[in-house]
Amino acid sequence: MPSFVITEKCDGCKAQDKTACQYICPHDLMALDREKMKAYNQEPDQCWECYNCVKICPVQAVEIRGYADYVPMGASVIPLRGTDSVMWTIQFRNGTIKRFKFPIRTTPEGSIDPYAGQPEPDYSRIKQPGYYNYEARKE
Amino acid sequence: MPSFVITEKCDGCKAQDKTACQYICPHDLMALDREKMKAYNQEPDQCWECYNCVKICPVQAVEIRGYADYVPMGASVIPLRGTDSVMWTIQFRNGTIKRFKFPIRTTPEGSIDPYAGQPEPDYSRIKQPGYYNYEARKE
Amino acid sequence: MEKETCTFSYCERPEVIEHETDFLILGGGMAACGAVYEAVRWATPKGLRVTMVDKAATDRSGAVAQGLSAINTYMGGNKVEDYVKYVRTDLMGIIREDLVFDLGRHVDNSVHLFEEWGLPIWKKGDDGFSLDGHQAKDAGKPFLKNIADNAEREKLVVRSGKWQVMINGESYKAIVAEAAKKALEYNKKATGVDQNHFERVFIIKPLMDANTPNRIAGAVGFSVRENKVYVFKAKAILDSMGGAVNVFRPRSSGEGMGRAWFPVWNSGSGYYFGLQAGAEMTLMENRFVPMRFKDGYGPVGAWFLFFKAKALNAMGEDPAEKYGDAVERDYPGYGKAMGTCLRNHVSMISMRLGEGPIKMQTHTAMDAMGKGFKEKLGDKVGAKKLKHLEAEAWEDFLDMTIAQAGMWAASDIEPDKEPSELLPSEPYLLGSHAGCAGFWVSGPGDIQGAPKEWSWGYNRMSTVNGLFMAGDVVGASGHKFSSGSHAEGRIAGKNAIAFILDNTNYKPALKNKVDELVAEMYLPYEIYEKYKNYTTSGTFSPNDPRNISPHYIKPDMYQKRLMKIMDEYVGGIATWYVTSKTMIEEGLKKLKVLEEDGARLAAANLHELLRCWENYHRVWAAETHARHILFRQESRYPGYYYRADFPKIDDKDWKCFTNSRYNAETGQWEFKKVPYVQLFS
Amino acid sequence: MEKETCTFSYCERPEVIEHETDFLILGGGMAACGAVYEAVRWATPKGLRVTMVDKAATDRSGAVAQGLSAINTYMGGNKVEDYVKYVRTDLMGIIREDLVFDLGRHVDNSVHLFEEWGLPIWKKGDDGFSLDGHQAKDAGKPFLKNIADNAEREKLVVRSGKWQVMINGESYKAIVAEAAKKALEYNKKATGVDQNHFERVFIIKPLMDANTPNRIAGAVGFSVRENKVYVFKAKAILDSMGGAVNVFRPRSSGEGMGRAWFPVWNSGSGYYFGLQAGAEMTLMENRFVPMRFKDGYGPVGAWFLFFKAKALNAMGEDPAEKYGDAVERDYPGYGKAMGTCLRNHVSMISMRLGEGPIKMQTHTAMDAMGKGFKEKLGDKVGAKKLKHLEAEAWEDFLDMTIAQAGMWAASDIEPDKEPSELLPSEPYLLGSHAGCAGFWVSGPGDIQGAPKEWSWGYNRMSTVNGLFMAGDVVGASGHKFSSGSHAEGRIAGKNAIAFILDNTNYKPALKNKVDELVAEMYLPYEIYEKYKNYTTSGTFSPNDPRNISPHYIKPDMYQKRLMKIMDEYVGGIATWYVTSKTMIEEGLKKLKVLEEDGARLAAANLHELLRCWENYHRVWAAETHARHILFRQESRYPGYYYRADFPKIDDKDWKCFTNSRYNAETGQWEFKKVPYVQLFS
Ligand SMILES: Cc1cc2c(cc1C)N(S(=O)(=O)O)[C@@H]1C(=O)NC(=O)N=C1N2C[C@H](O)[C@H](O)[C@H](O)COP(=O)(O)OP(=O)(O)OC[C@H]1O[C@@H](n2cnc3c(N)ncnc32)[C@H](O)[C@@H]1O
Ligand SMILES: Cc1cc2c(cc1C)N(S(=O)(=O)O)[C@@H]1C(=O)NC(=O)N=C1N2C[C@H](O)[C@H](O)[C@H](O)COP(=O)(O)OP(=O)(O)OC[C@H]1O[C@@H](n2cnc3c(N)ncnc32)[C@H](O)[C@@H]1O
Ligand SMILES: Nc1ncnc2c1ncn2[C@@H]1O[C@H](COP(=O)(O)O)[C@@H](O)[C@H]1O
Ligand SMILES: Nc1ncnc2c1ncn2[C@@H]1O[C@H](COP(=O)(O)O)[C@@H](O)[C@H]1O
Ligand SMILES: Nc1ncnc2c1ncn2[C@@H]1O[C@H](COP(=O)(O)O)[C@@H](O)[C@H]1O
Ligand code: SF4
Ligand code: SF4
Ligand code: SF4
Ligand code: SF4
Ligand code: NA
Repeated sequence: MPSFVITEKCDGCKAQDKTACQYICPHDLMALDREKMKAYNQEPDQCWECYNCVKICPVQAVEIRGYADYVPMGASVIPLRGTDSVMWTIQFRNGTIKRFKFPIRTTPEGSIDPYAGQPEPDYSRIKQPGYYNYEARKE
Repeated sequence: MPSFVITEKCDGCKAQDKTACQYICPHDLMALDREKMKAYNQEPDQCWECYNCVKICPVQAVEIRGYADYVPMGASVIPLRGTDSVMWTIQFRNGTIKRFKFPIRTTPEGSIDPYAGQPEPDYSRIKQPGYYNYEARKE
Repeated sequence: MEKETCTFSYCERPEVIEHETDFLILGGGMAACGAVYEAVRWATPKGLRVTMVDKAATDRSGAVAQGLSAINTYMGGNKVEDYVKYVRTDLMGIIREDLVFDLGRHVDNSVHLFEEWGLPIWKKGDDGFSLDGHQAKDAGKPFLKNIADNAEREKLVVRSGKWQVMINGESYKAIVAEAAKKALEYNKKATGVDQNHFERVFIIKPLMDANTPNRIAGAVGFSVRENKVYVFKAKAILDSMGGAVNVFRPRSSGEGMGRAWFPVWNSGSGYYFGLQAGAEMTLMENRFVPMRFKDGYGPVGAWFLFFKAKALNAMGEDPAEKYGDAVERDYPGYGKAMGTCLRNHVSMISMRLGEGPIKMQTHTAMDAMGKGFKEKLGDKVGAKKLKHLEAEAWEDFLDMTIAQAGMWAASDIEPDKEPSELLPSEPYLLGSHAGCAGFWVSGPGDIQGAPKEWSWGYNRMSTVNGLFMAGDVVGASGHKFSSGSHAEGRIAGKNAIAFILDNTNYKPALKNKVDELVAEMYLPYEIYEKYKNYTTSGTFSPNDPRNISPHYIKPDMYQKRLMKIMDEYVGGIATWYVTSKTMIEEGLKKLKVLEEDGARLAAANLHELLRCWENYHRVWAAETHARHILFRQESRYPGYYYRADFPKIDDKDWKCFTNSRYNAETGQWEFKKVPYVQLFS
Repeated sequence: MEKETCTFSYCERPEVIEHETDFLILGGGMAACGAVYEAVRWATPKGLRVTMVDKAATDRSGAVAQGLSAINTYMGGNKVEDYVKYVRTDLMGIIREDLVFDLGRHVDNSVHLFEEWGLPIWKKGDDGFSLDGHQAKDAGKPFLKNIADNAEREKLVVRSGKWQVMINGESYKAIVAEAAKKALEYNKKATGVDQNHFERVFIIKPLMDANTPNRIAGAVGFSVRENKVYVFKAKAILDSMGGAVNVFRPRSSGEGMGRAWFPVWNSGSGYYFGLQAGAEMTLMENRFVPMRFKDGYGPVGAWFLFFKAKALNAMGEDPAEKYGDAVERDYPGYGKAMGTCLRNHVSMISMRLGEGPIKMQTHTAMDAMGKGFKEKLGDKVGAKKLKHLEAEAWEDFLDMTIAQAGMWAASDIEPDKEPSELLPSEPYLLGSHAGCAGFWVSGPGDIQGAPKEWSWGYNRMSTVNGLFMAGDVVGASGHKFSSGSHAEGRIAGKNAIAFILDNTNYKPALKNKVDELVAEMYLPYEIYEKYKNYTTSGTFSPNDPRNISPHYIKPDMYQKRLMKIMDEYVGGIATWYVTSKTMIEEGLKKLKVLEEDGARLAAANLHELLRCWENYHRVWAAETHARHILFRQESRYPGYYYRADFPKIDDKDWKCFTNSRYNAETGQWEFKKVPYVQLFS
């Protein structure tokens, strides 16, 4: 289901240097129409429906519509991604609604200190198995 | 190979009521951009490459480019349709050129007089085999 | 999803034009032009009005729009009875022999008319070599109609196979259309109507009579050029709106989806129309899967028959020879004279075993012919004839499948130097070529041995009163081709006039409310206008396929969805034409949902409105096809499709017609077996 | 066609930025992030600069962009040796056991780091039921790294299969990227460079050293955001640019072409890069054809392993049971423990026999689990656990293949109530999942029994000096998955630093002229600007696919042309994965012409320039794959592909590695067999 942008909601990320959706799309699909200051998916048939543009949009302007060439119409899957969990609202074609909430991370965003509490590298072992902080398993 | 229109050549059929290419396309693909007064193929992936728009264009503005998703590039097949014959110029990808001329009709265009010299219908035979001018073969 | 209705709150309301006529001819193809030609001659002296409605420009509409290289049905010196047997063999034993015989005894007259009108037909020169239409004229060769004797005609024409004659057919359709248009003009003048030829009007559905059950009374459509809706009323109607293409996924998935062997604009309107009127159908499980030059879809007939080329696998073997015995073993009684579907079958056996690609040996065939020429005529004249032969090879495609010539040029293939790959195409639904899916129609009634139930008064009338059929939409009577479709149109046209003359007091009264029809027709326009600004469109034009909305579906995607379902579940190329009960049932579920989503089709302009309705027609043709395959519990047409759960041909239980009817009132399908009767043995 | 060159007469000349570094990491996926993490720690104290270049935003780039539901490679309480045997069986007996063992003994540490960084890993609760990452934290379950013993860890994790652990992986990539970015930041500060993380720079090709043969010296790429070209120079380079998707035609031909199981943006750059550098490849005939939930491409692992669901045909039979004996008969020795390809194989046998569709019995599996819960815990608690189970079922897709959840919702399928259709997908080229196509790399050198020639000094270095490999591009070592790719990136990163430290005097000097590279890169842009007004574009935007010119080809059509060739000639879904010598040879001819036409690719903007180069990379990955299948004269991977002309597995002649090398100087391919050696028995 390619992403689409709801005209009323999108504010073009308030004319900032780069828009959030454009920044995140792994396939470089989201573009900004600078005249209207509205985003759009410039190549929907290359959209993987990874939902990254959907999750990142600060105003929930991006949604996904099932690939028209095989997905029946009328359903929607909408995430709301918070700092530690994501909430999903799933609407079926027949109207049934399901909601789920799942953890996404157990530490605050930006808090990783990658080498904290880890050992120094031992250069004498640089050509041996193992990492700077780990001895390879032996069995 | 969908049709395309050469910008410089197309004169929009001189702003006549309907353009020739639009008139003839069996799939209603040729459209006119009224601002620029230039024709274009509005749905190339539904083009059958029947060449009717190519043959009819009074200024040879329409050509065909092989379907990009399987035809190698660089060749062309260009007709020039006269009143009684058509002349084809075929250029291969490798540059080879072939020309052929074939009859298209043995009577002048518009000259058909459909019932001339044919008999009157015999209504007593309207439910019998045969046409108004022809008895069905018997063997 | 919520049901949308068209209240013209967003889109413009079209002008509604009511047009009353006596005989309404739907379509402008070979059959329609034949019908016009014949009907007008019977109608005009009686003051009856004849009207033709074509979705395109009749000069270049339908399957012959691009021209043709051969007339595939011409009796000439052959016996009509042999034609019946040939058609029967090719269509695996089940045809309506009354219809086929009737066709055969009429068809030559249409061919003679074509020639008279200006169609160049090849003739045999005094040296036995072929002359094209101009050369033949210059050489003083007579018109076929001016020769009294069939045997003499046979000597004059250039045959490729037994039934085909070679032509210079670039303008075939333009010529046939000119005659029809002149005829319409004659009828118009005589009856004093304003207009009796409507081009660019797309017929969407039948209108039934308000008072008489099972009686057709009209048709409704819209203009593709202006905001106008047309409501036609008539005493008799001919449905000759052709077969169905792009119902199954083609092999290309890009620009080239427009290329198919049969024309992509034949969208199953003919089937949809009769079906919605409640007409009985027959053998809708049948389909045509032609072996074609790969990608360009160039026909193979001239190469097999005229150039006597062979199609060999990568090992240099002829699959027909190598696997012919396998056919007789697997399908006892059907392996001796293999029909078109079985020729596909053997090729596919070979391909599956990794012996592909299969290539048409154009080069060796031409080489052999060239050698023959030189032996017979000496080097110099022989070389000249060979040059002519090369031109003929190119003409075969330039006259009807130019894309294939383009494919050769782009691939640097000169057919006299290199072979070309073949592949069976995606399936098409049609009843005039080597296929026979269509309506169950009344036969002529005078053919000995034909069951009484096969004829109910008016030749080529369907089971709906007043509704006639001709060409691709007639079932159980294939191998008519262009000439036969024209000839059949004439038979139907004549009988429609007979029907009208028998029912002079009838005055069509419509069951449907015009307002509702108009709203239904324009719904995709309303939906588009309502929702077009809901989502962004960037720098795209409004009819750009990249304009995505959760509220609607554009016709191109709708078509692709249909083609994918059919391809995967109903035996398209995805499965090498294999399907089964369980697969079809799964497919039918998806078709139902697709049909529901049809109510959300959106059109940004009249072209898209056309494409919406075309696809809605396709869906119904597709469903009929699927239901028929489900009903017939055998594999009657190996090479066209396989019921993997019933892989055999089962003559005991299934050598019969399979007839169906859709009851629009109840939404139910009715199926039955109808006995096959052999009339010629 | 005339050769076009880019002289910047029509398009703007980009700014050229030269960037020198010590260790250049190409890609920003799992392997690249692993490499950064490990290499930076070794490099920084030595003042070495580490640079990462990613075509996308590293937070969400590569195959894990959408998240994942499981970590598929975690040893825990299992033996590494058993892991080797498992991988060997799954990949039909031929793997580099030194590489696989090496991977296994390292991988757990990456998983432990992920958890520490914030990835929620499911744990077993005290009642034996699973806790999600938050619940586990709340319940005070310890981090895996804080448990000393593998056996104890094994008790704590929630296994689906023997090797997989369940996670809440929506932010998996964002977490791993954050650690890598922080590491880069640390290196940047320490070395004082301006920038060492380049996002939205697409690497197009390797740059070789001017003085030392077979020595990598740099890489070149362009910005997808600004008119800038980047020339990178480095002492060692890691190629970790992932696998190749959209090389074969997917099952959709409309909007849905963007959906594939593996991400469509992984375009074979990793293969192209090493190939053009002259690195030796191995087992490039291998591919991955995953069985997936139809159309949505949802993975099956959790359903088979965690939910213990069965995939049954329309008759309710398990193809693996029904046709297991057939496998042993046709492929003696391989039928007992069927690998992934053979599980496809049995399903396809069933489908071909008309027993489709095959459906994952999600409903019965969940029903059975629910019953178990209630029996064990009573009705009330059992029902609560069942609710949790339903959420887990949805999460499996919402964490990694949201489109599949959408497919369920749109089809009104609740997995606890209805089964869902499965289908094998189009082929992908990759070396980290159940596939092993990639480069021939140096092993660790310390694994007993490994031939000397398998190790040339630096672990994971390719046969090109200074060029390292990790993740999907490493051959003969599948089943690494996300964790293993990260772990392998770390091994490669560490060894690359060792290589640099051993060659401190080396100063990269480029063989190529920068001006020529820039012109080559921007050619599609120049071509578009030169010809864009030659044909009309109506109301379309410049990058509308409907803008047709005889002078150029747009990248989307170029991609479709590639996918069609591969599909039809090299055993894609069109032929049910069947190919043969003659078909491949035909396909190779077409690939050559396609490659020539690459010189006519046109880009209307930087996005299209990206797409042009992506596709050019795909073509080369495709050609390598085709040539390898041609070389290996047997059907080693039934269910992945079949050589119809060599339908058997031939252990006598072909239980070996097939290695190739493309010689960019001569344009020649060199192929050889390399003996397989079993290290663990
Ligand atoms: C496409 C094609 C066709 C053939 C061939 C090659 C190729 C490339 N070959 S070879 O392969 O063997 O080479 C043949 C050949 O050489 N010789 C031959 O005699 N016949 C061949 N055919 C077959 C004949 O063409 C075919 O049998 C007849 O044309 C069938 O006649 P008919 O049944 O009338 O169908 P049509 O397609 O001509 O006309 C349909 C008309 O309906 C119109 N229409 C459709 N829907 C409508 C709607 N909703 N509203 C209004 N109008 C609406 C169309 O515009 C058209 O006018
Ligand atoms: C897509 C996908 C993948 C998986 C799964 C489901 C789905 C839906 N499953 S399940 O099916 O089993 O469910 C797995 C699972 O649950 N658990 C697991 O551990 N692994 C699974 N994978 C597999 C792993 O993801 C995979 O093994 C690793 O990601 C491979 O790592 P690596 O080899 O690093 O590749 P990458 O795709 O992550 O990164 C590639 C990077 O290269 C960049 N890039 C590419 N070309 C470039 C160029 N020219 N210039 C610059 N940069 C350029 C990319 O941007 C990216 O950063
Ligand atoms: N191999 C063949 N043997 C006999 N008739 C054929 C063969 N191929 C095509 N034809 C006939 O030639 C005509 C044109 O066929 P085609 O070009 O395949 O549409 C039709 O009448 C076909 O039935
Ligand atoms: N989507 C549509 N459906 C029906 N009619 C339309 C549509 N779009 C435009 N029209 C009408 O068709 C005529 C030609 O419009 P256009 O095709 O836009 O030039 C005008 O009368 C329009 O009002
Ligand atoms: N039927 C199965 N039997 C054993 N392992 C499987 C099966 N299906 C998937 N897996 C494994 O589960 C993990 C995820 O698989 P998948 O979801 O198919 O990508 C991989 O390690 C697969 O090898
Ligand atoms: S992220 Fe949202 S608001 Fe920002 S440009 Fe994209 S759609 Fe518009
Ligand atoms: S869903 Fe993913 S691939 Fe599609 S536009 Fe959004 S970020 Fe890009
Ligand atoms: S027929 Fe020719 S000149 Fe007329 S509008 Fe079409 S392309 Fe232009
Ligand atoms: S080639 Fe034929 S189908 Fe294509 S645009 Fe021209 S007339 Fe229409
Ligand atoms: Na999960």
